[in-house]
Amino acid sequence: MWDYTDKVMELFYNPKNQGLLEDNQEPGIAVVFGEVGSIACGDALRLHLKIDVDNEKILDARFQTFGCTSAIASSSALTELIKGLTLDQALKVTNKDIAEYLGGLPEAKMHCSVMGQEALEAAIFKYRGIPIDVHEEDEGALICSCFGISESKIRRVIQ
Amino acid sequence: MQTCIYLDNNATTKVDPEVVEAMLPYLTQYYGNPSSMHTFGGQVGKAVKQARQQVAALIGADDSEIVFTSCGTEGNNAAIRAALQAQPEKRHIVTTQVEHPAVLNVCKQLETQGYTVTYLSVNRQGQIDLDELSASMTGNTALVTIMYANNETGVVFPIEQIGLRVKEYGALFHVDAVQAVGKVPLNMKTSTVDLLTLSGHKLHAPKGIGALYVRRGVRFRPFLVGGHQERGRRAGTENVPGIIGLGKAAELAQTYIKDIKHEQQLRDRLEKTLLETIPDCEVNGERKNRLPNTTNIGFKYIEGEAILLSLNQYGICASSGSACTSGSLEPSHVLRSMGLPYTTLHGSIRFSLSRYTTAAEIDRVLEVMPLIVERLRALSPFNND
Amino acid sequence: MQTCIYLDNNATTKVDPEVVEAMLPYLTQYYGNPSSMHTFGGQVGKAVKQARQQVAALIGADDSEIVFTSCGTEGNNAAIRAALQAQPEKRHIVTTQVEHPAVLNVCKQLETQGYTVTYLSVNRQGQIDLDELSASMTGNTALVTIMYANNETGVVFPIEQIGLRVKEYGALFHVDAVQAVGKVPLNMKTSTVDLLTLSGHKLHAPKGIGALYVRRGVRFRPFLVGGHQERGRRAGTENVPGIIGLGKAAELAQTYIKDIKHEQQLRDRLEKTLLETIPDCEVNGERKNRLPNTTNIGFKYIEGEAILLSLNQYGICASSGSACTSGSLEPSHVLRSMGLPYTTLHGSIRFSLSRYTTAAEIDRVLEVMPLIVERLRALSPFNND
Ligand SMILES: Cc1ncc(COP(=O)(O)O)c(C=O)c1O
Ligand SMILES: Cc1ncc(COP(=O)(O)O)c(C=O)c1O
Ligand code: FES
Ligand code: FES
Repeated sequence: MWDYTDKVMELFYNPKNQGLLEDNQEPGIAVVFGEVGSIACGDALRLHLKIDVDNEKILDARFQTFGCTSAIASSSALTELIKGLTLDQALKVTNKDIAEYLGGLPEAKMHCSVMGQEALEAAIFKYRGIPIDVHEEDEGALICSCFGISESKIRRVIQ
Repeated sequence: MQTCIYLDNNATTKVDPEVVEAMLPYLTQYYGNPSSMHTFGGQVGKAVKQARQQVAALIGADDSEIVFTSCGTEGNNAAIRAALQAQPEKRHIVTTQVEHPAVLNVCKQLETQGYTVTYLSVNRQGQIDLDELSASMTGNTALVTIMYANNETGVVFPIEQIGLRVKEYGALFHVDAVQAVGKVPLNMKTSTVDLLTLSGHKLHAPKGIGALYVRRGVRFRPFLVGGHQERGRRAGTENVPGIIGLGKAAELAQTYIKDIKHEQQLRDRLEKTLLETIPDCEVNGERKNRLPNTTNIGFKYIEGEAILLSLNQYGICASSGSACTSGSLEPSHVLRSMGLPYTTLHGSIRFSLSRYTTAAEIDRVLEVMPLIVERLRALSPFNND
Repeated sequence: MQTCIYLDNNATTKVDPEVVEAMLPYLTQYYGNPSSMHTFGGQVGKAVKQARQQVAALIGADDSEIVFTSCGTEGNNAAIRAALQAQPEKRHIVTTQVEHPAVLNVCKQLETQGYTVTYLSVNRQGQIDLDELSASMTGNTALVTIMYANNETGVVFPIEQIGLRVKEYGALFHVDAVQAVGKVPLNMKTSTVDLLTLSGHKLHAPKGIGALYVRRGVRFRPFLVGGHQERGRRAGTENVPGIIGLGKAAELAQTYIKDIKHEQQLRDRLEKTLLETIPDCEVNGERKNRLPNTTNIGFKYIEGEAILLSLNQYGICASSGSACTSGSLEPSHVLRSMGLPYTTLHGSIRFSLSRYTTAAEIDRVLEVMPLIVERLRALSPFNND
């Protein structure tokens, strides 16, 4: 059995900011979402952001996650961490910050926090219109089967 | 937490209180070594002999055909190695893609040691194709090793039909019956099986004891080498309390098997009602040829670990995949071999009942399971997609 | 017969009542599988972790270096196989002529699989010659496997001196410490030993559980292949009650070792008085470097089995040779390797004491032993030769 912290369990049982954000076409407000994982695989995290266009502040963040306990807790933690940050500040949030917020994750589950970071990057890049270079699923063994995250990818991100 | 609604009996079972009682004297006053020359050890030897008869009786074997082991894994390792040593000139093995790691990983190791292994596929129902079996066999086939019943889905293979085909080619036939013994009546006297593995903790005996059936006449070399215990077929001081416990559990299982309809009715009700009350879920594996205590259900669009931890919050124990692979993050190799879609694969849960399961416990599961699925689906991006 | 004067503790020991007590909850309510994904199993996993720490503490190891096994024999088989797999290019093994069959018979099997084995001789005192060891080693030596203390004579080998020589040649060093653990303080932190075997039932834990110490950094492949239990180093559902029992026994042994002088005094009195009161007998094996609980005495002109059965009549349990060879009629390979004359060889008896041995029990043995020897000698044609 995984050794989850109380914080992980709390956010798993009572996640904050679950769901999606509707785009109500409010002036000066942008709503985007970023996604990691593939529908073909059947696993994903979708991160929704509400952004104040003037100062690039994240006004709200919501998530939809198909994944394990730590994936759900990580997603929820991420939304808590980034609310109120500017996009530039948010881009500095790493999977380590997510794990720290959760009081730690089992080593084998560290990668569950990685996709939080990736979804954030995807959402912000999408908003800014920057193409995301798709990392090849290369050498490494498939570690997170739900999200198709390979070991080498995790190493890249964790380092 | 001290108690729970325990629906994880294919992982391990509660030791029967009568089994504990039978063992206790051998953990306290009768601590002698059964191989010793004195009466104090000798009397222990007699008890071991009786236990051997009890185990033999459960599977219709002769007591000389029973070798005590430390677990199902040891039984599988020993049987496979012995079968190959008995026919050193043959270098081919047939097994299935859905075996337990205690067979699969031995086969994978053997592939690095000059053996060729055929892994028979299974269909969407988890069944093998007997013609694929026959087509895979040659005069070079030393061993066919196929499980009696699958630990994840409960699907039962047609062992005697398989055995007839195996015998046509003169190969040895090993059956991992860890999940079948105690749930399905077996009779080695009228069987084609040469070697059969069982494990105590799956039938209300303690962990740390198992047995291997070795048909009289089958050449056998020990896997654990050393002293001449178990008539030279398994070295190491005998686990006397474990052996006594397994003997008692085997005796109890004989009566118990006759009542297994009750357990099956509970399982059927659980399964039927879950399918009725929860949308987008389905039973994994054939429902006809199946263990009476097992159901494996795929809940689409949600993930198994999240389901398990939610169940755990309600004090309900179940599992996804087998306990010994639960530390790994790979989805079940059994369900993958059956070709399930990824949506179902990740959200599959095994409920395995025992003689201790009550109707009230099943009611409770039926009450909370819809809530859990609903909550997790609400979190999922695929919901309503 | 329910009780006896039990002087056969090198064969197996009484389970400590505190050990039974510690185990009982894990035979009854805490029956979960430690690898399971629910709290019910997880709590068992925590108890297993504590037991691992207790075993590690007894031998000055880190708990990550402890692998639970089913017995000493499995530990020896696993250690030897792992050491060879780690260095597939080296094909030479060094051991001694006086090892337990769980090492000797593995070595004999390896000789049929392309390995060369040097069996170091022992002198009349049962000691090996360090120079013979060094002379036997080459760059091709994969493994030196030597017991800590001999089960028949109690003779202790100079393990650390041996280890220093082993390291000069870059071989791995395995020590069968089944008879030493719990009787002699060990500290793996300052040791040259790479792999060390222990067995629960020799130190007041139950039969069916043992452990293997694997020094951090030593490459290790599992002997039992299957699931990923024991961090992939030993497959098979963990023998939880056994593990908990071994942990408790290890904890108790730590205190107990400090009191072992008491046991040694009883042993010394037994030995001294027997030598004084019975003519034509002698201690087999060096008396200085020896386990505190063991004495092996040769009574000339009479036969061991006859002595044992006579002792048995008085309710006294002792043995000749090891329990796992006692079914065979060969005289002890250990005593033969020491070059004892045939007259002594056949009439040698091992008395092995434990913390439960009392002064009154020793008195009783001292009372009856002269009568037994006298009676049997009166029957012997060699008497007064
Ligand atoms: C020195 C020695 N090694 C190994 C063993 C084997 O241990 P087990 O009987 O637990 O397999 C024994 C005892 O039988 C022994 O005395
Ligand atoms: C089908 C099957 N084979 C083998 C095993 C291994 O048995 P054990 O855990 O007793 O080694 C198990 C259970 O874990 C099993 O379900
Ligand atoms: S996201 Fe949790 S295991 Fe992959
Ligand atoms: S989300 Fe759990 S394995 Fe990927």
